[in-house]
Amino acid sequence: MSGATFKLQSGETLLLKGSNGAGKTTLLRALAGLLPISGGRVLLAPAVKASPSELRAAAIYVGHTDGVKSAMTAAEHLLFWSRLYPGGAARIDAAVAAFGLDDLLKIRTGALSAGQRRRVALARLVISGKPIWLLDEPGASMDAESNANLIALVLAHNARGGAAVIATHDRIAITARTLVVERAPQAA
Amino acid sequence: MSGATFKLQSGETLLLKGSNGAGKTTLLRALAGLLPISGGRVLLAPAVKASPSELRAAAIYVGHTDGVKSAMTAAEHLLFWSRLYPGGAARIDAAVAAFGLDDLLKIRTGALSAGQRRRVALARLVISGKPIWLLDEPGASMDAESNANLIALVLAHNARGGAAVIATHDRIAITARTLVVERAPQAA
Amino acid sequence: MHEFLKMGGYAAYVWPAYAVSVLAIGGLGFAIWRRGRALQRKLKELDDHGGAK
Amino acid sequence: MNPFELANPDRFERFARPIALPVSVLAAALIGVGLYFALFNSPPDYQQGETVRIMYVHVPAAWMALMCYTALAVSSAVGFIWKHPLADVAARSTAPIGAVFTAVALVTGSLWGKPMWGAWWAWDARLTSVLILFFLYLGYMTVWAAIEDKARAARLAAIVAIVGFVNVPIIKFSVDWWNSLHQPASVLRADGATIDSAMLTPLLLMGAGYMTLFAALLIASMRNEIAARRLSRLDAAAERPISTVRVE
Amino acid sequence: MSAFLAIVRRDLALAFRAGGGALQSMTFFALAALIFALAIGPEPALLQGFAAPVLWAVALFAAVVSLDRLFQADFEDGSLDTMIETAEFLELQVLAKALAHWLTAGLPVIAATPAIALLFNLPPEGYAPLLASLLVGTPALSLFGAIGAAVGLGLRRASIPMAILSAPLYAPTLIFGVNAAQAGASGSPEYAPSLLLLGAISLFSALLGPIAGAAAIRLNMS
Amino acid sequence: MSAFLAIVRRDLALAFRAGGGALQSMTFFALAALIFALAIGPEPALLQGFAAPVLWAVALFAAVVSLDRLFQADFEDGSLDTMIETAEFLELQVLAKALAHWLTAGLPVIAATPAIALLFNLPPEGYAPLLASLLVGTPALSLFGAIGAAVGLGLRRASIPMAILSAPLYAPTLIFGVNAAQAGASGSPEYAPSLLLLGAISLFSALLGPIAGAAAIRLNMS
Ligand code: HEM
Ligand SMILES: Nc1ncnc2c1ncn2[C@@H]1O[C@H](COP(=O)(O)OP(=O)(O)OP(=O)(O)O)[C@@H](O)[C@H]1O
Ligand SMILES: Nc1ncnc2c1ncn2[C@@H]1O[C@H](COP(=O)(O)OP(=O)(O)OP(=O)(O)O)[C@@H](O)[C@H]1O
Ligand SMILES: [Mg+2]
Ligand SMILES: [Mg+2]
Repeated sequence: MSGATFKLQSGETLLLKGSNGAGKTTLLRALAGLLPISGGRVLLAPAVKASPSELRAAAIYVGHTDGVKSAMTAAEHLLFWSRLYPGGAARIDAAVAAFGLDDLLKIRTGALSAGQRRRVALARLVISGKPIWLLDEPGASMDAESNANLIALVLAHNARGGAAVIATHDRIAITARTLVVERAPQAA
Repeated sequence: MSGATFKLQSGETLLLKGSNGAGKTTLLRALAGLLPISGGRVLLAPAVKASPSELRAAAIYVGHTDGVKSAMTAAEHLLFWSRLYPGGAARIDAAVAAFGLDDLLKIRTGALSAGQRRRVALARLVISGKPIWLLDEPGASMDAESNANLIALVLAHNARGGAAVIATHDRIAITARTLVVERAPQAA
Repeated sequence: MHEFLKMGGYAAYVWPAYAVSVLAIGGLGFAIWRRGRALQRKLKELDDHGGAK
Repeated sequence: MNPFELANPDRFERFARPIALPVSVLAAALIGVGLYFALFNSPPDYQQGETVRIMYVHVPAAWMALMCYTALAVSSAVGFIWKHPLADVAARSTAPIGAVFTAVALVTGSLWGKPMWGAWWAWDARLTSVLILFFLYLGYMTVWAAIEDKARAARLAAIVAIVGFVNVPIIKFSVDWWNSLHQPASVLRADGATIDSAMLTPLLLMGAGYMTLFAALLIASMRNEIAARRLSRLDAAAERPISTVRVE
Repeated sequence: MSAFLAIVRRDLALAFRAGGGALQSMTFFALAALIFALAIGPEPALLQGFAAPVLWAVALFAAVVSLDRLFQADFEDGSLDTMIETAEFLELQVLAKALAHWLTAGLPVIAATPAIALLFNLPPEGYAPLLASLLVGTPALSLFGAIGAAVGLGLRRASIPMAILSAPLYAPTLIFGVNAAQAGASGSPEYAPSLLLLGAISLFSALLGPIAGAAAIRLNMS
Repeated sequence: MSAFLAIVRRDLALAFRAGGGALQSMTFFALAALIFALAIGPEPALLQGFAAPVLWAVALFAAVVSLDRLFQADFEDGSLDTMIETAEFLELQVLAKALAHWLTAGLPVIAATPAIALLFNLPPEGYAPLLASLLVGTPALSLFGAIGAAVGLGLRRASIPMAILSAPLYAPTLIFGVNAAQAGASGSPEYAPSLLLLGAISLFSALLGPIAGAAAIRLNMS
């Protein structure tokens, strides 16, 4: 992809729009340092070129495939993540509260409903404590309440100086600059 | 779950609303004959009690897990389904047209974007030629255009006398009776 | 000469060994040569049609 | 001259084109003379009889099997560490050649084994590890074939090649470590060759012949590989981005 | 019927995509034989007696190993729903999946057998019986295995592997298979009867497998 | 470090949930050994000699079989992303996964060995060496296997299973393992050195496995 020149200040949220297959997921994964960036560069803070590993350190990506194991309970997931992300243990309760997971903790995520499962996946954001959140369709199959909930969370994150990039199709109640990703005309 | 007494006429669409974990998916799967119905009964046509197998014969369910194999191309999926559903072969072209899959046919679905993959999964509706469509979050991670597209398709299906039950969180442009599923208060 | 071909009764082992060696290695050489020729032809076409350099 | 200067494919082309033909001719000559000695001008072995003539095609092939893999591992390492494009090309071009030599060593070996040991095959450490070596070559080539993105393929394949290298010393010394049916080294050994010079001459001739032949084949297929890459670079479609981003 | 073929064809395709399919289990098989040969050591005399047992054992492993997930993937990604929804006879579909499994796990093993047998220096008269016994016997492995796999779908927490469920069914197949192969090689009169018995087992499995498997799936899906 | 433990613990949990884990490979192992006992036939004299080779072969087998998917599941459901994102040393995480694998595939086999050995009526003096060789040698299998599994992530259409890549590494482990066990049983002086060699191999694998594995994963994820 090309022309991806934009600036993400701390404390702000960017929305990624674009039709299916436009390249939003691809862009997010690149920002997350999970894909190599061929040409073009990503600057962290005042014009420091960021290597994929630096990006990985600063950003957390929650994508379509949510990294939730059907065989494990929500509680087990939170515990696991809290070990992966330094200092995560201290943030478990915050995560549970943020996504109202209290009465889901003991259920195998395989038995959870789509939206409940999604909430478990998103709890990783809080646990990670990373400054940059990269969200791919966070609201998919979550009900209005949980969605509002999530948005509030993102705003709070911004208030704390955290940044976020959200790829989504449904218009959401965040006033933020929007990036439009378009599929370049292909020589079919 | 209880209290699910409702009537679905041919040619009409029902919307299922309800918070996460309310039981929409469960209800749909029951209607699809994929779950046993403990108490309560489903009547097909003038008051005929429908056995799960009869339900399975009349209805098609497309759920959160879409039954799409990353290793196979879209074309291969359509072909496979057309063999499973009697007479499906004749409807392949219609399905491709309905979801604009022409230029995705040759790509491994694993390489497709979330929305594109969803469209492949939904193509099954057209191929099945079943009268009753049971859709669980059909629009998840599809862009506005594809969504409008889908709705048009459902309306056309109704016009042809087909019925549909759609579980969704985002308000969609179908004027239809809405069924609200609520989670019964649990003795936590 | 006939003696030579008999290989002291081991003809059935010696000659196949030589045959295999010649055929396998020779075959490889031939394959490489053919591929080279094909590639050069394609390149030439592209260059003639002013293909990008 | 500094080998790294060859990094530039055009420079390699300039270096390779003139020597390609002479090397091939030299290889042909050496092998021709070697075959003459092997078949007409060397004595039968006092215990192995005429079958010893298999040695002249088996042993050099076996040597090359090991040599090629060593070359493969080394160029892979160079390509992996210094991101040296030509090294990747060399590695990729070496694999098929090595595979063929290995196959020849296997087949001629078992053709020799039937009369000598009374069995086509024995699960002896050396034989088995050569078989594994052959699989390794195949695995290496599969990696190249299975991955579209050639840059990534090169590095993955390099890992395979480098890891697999442990197999080479095992093969070389297997006969000494495990009491094996197989001949211990009688030529390539620290304390000098221990076989009769009448047999050594053709053996060495064939060895040299195979070696130069390898050089010739390698040069040829490296040139092919470079040409192929130029071709794929020439079709412009690959350059266009999939998507564009615009700020609102 | 076309559904039957479609399922077979799809599973074959998937098997080949997911790293190899036939070639996959063939090399796997060769590797296994190699492992045993290496472990047992070079004496050809010893090896000879082992061709039949080892090949049969490996064939069984190849089956057991790949059977665990026979229905799992379809169950998780929801395509099992579609199959149940469209099946007038779920038994047929189970049969189709078992057949596909045999084609990707059983047949390649048989195809590779002569080569491996050569490496074990099996005496010439041993080949026909060995191949015959494998050809007649291995389908039973895939079919019995299907039962275990189907039952296994349900018990997520199950700490007992499905192999155990099918083990009592595998064991006789294996024993008679090896018997037949060895009897044939030694030209003993037992050969014909034990081969017949093996055939009987396979037929039985072709009946029991689909019925029990389908029943188990229906239970687990509801 | 806590990440390391977390990964081990999680993989153990998953292994036990997903139909069996330790028990899985233990029964698999028992089954396999049984098969051989059956196949080889009743002569105790014969059996004795085979305890070590067969047990080692089966141990290797149990490892190979389960290694193929070591990273696959995490790769598909996206949790490998998380692991890469949080890893300061991906090598450590690979080591963790290999360790977990050994705990679920290697250790149970060792635990089951005495019982099986009994079944092969292994002479008393054979037990200690056999167990020692397995204990020292099997970790290498999991670690070498991790390399193949990591490389395999990339190739969707690979027509040769990645076990091949690890084969040259397995072979010496196996050979020296059997050597050690047999030397020990026969009280030959070779015992100590071959056991040491085995240890050296395991150490080497603990170095090579994580490094090569992590490198391969990084490549495949980008
Ligand atoms: C499939 C069977 C065989 C295989 C895979 C095989 C493999 C090899 C290899 C890899 C070498 C090179 C070792 C080195 O460079 O140190 C070699 C050398 C040799 N092989 Fe074989 N071999 C086989 C059968 C035989 C048989 C049956 C004989 C003779 C009875 C034989 C005689 C020799 C001799 C004399 C050498 C030269 C040793 C030296 O001077 O270094 N090989 N073989
Ligand atoms: N290997 C491949 N072969 C062909 N096309 C590919 C391949 N990999 C990615 N693509 C294409 O690149 C695009 C990447 O889409 P991406 O997932 O970034 O879209 P998206 O904006 O996230 O869409 P969605 O909103 O549906 O998630 C898709 O159109 C996909 O088809
Ligand atoms: N085995 C189980 N143990 C505990 N709870 C279960 C089990 N199986 C299902 N449930 C609960 O039953 C409910 C079923 O939810 P269902 O999937 O029908 O919700 P939904 O309305 O589809 O929600 P969503 O909109 O998120 O898809 C969930 O709350 C789930 O937690
Ligand atoms: Mg996307
Ligand atoms: Mg739902």
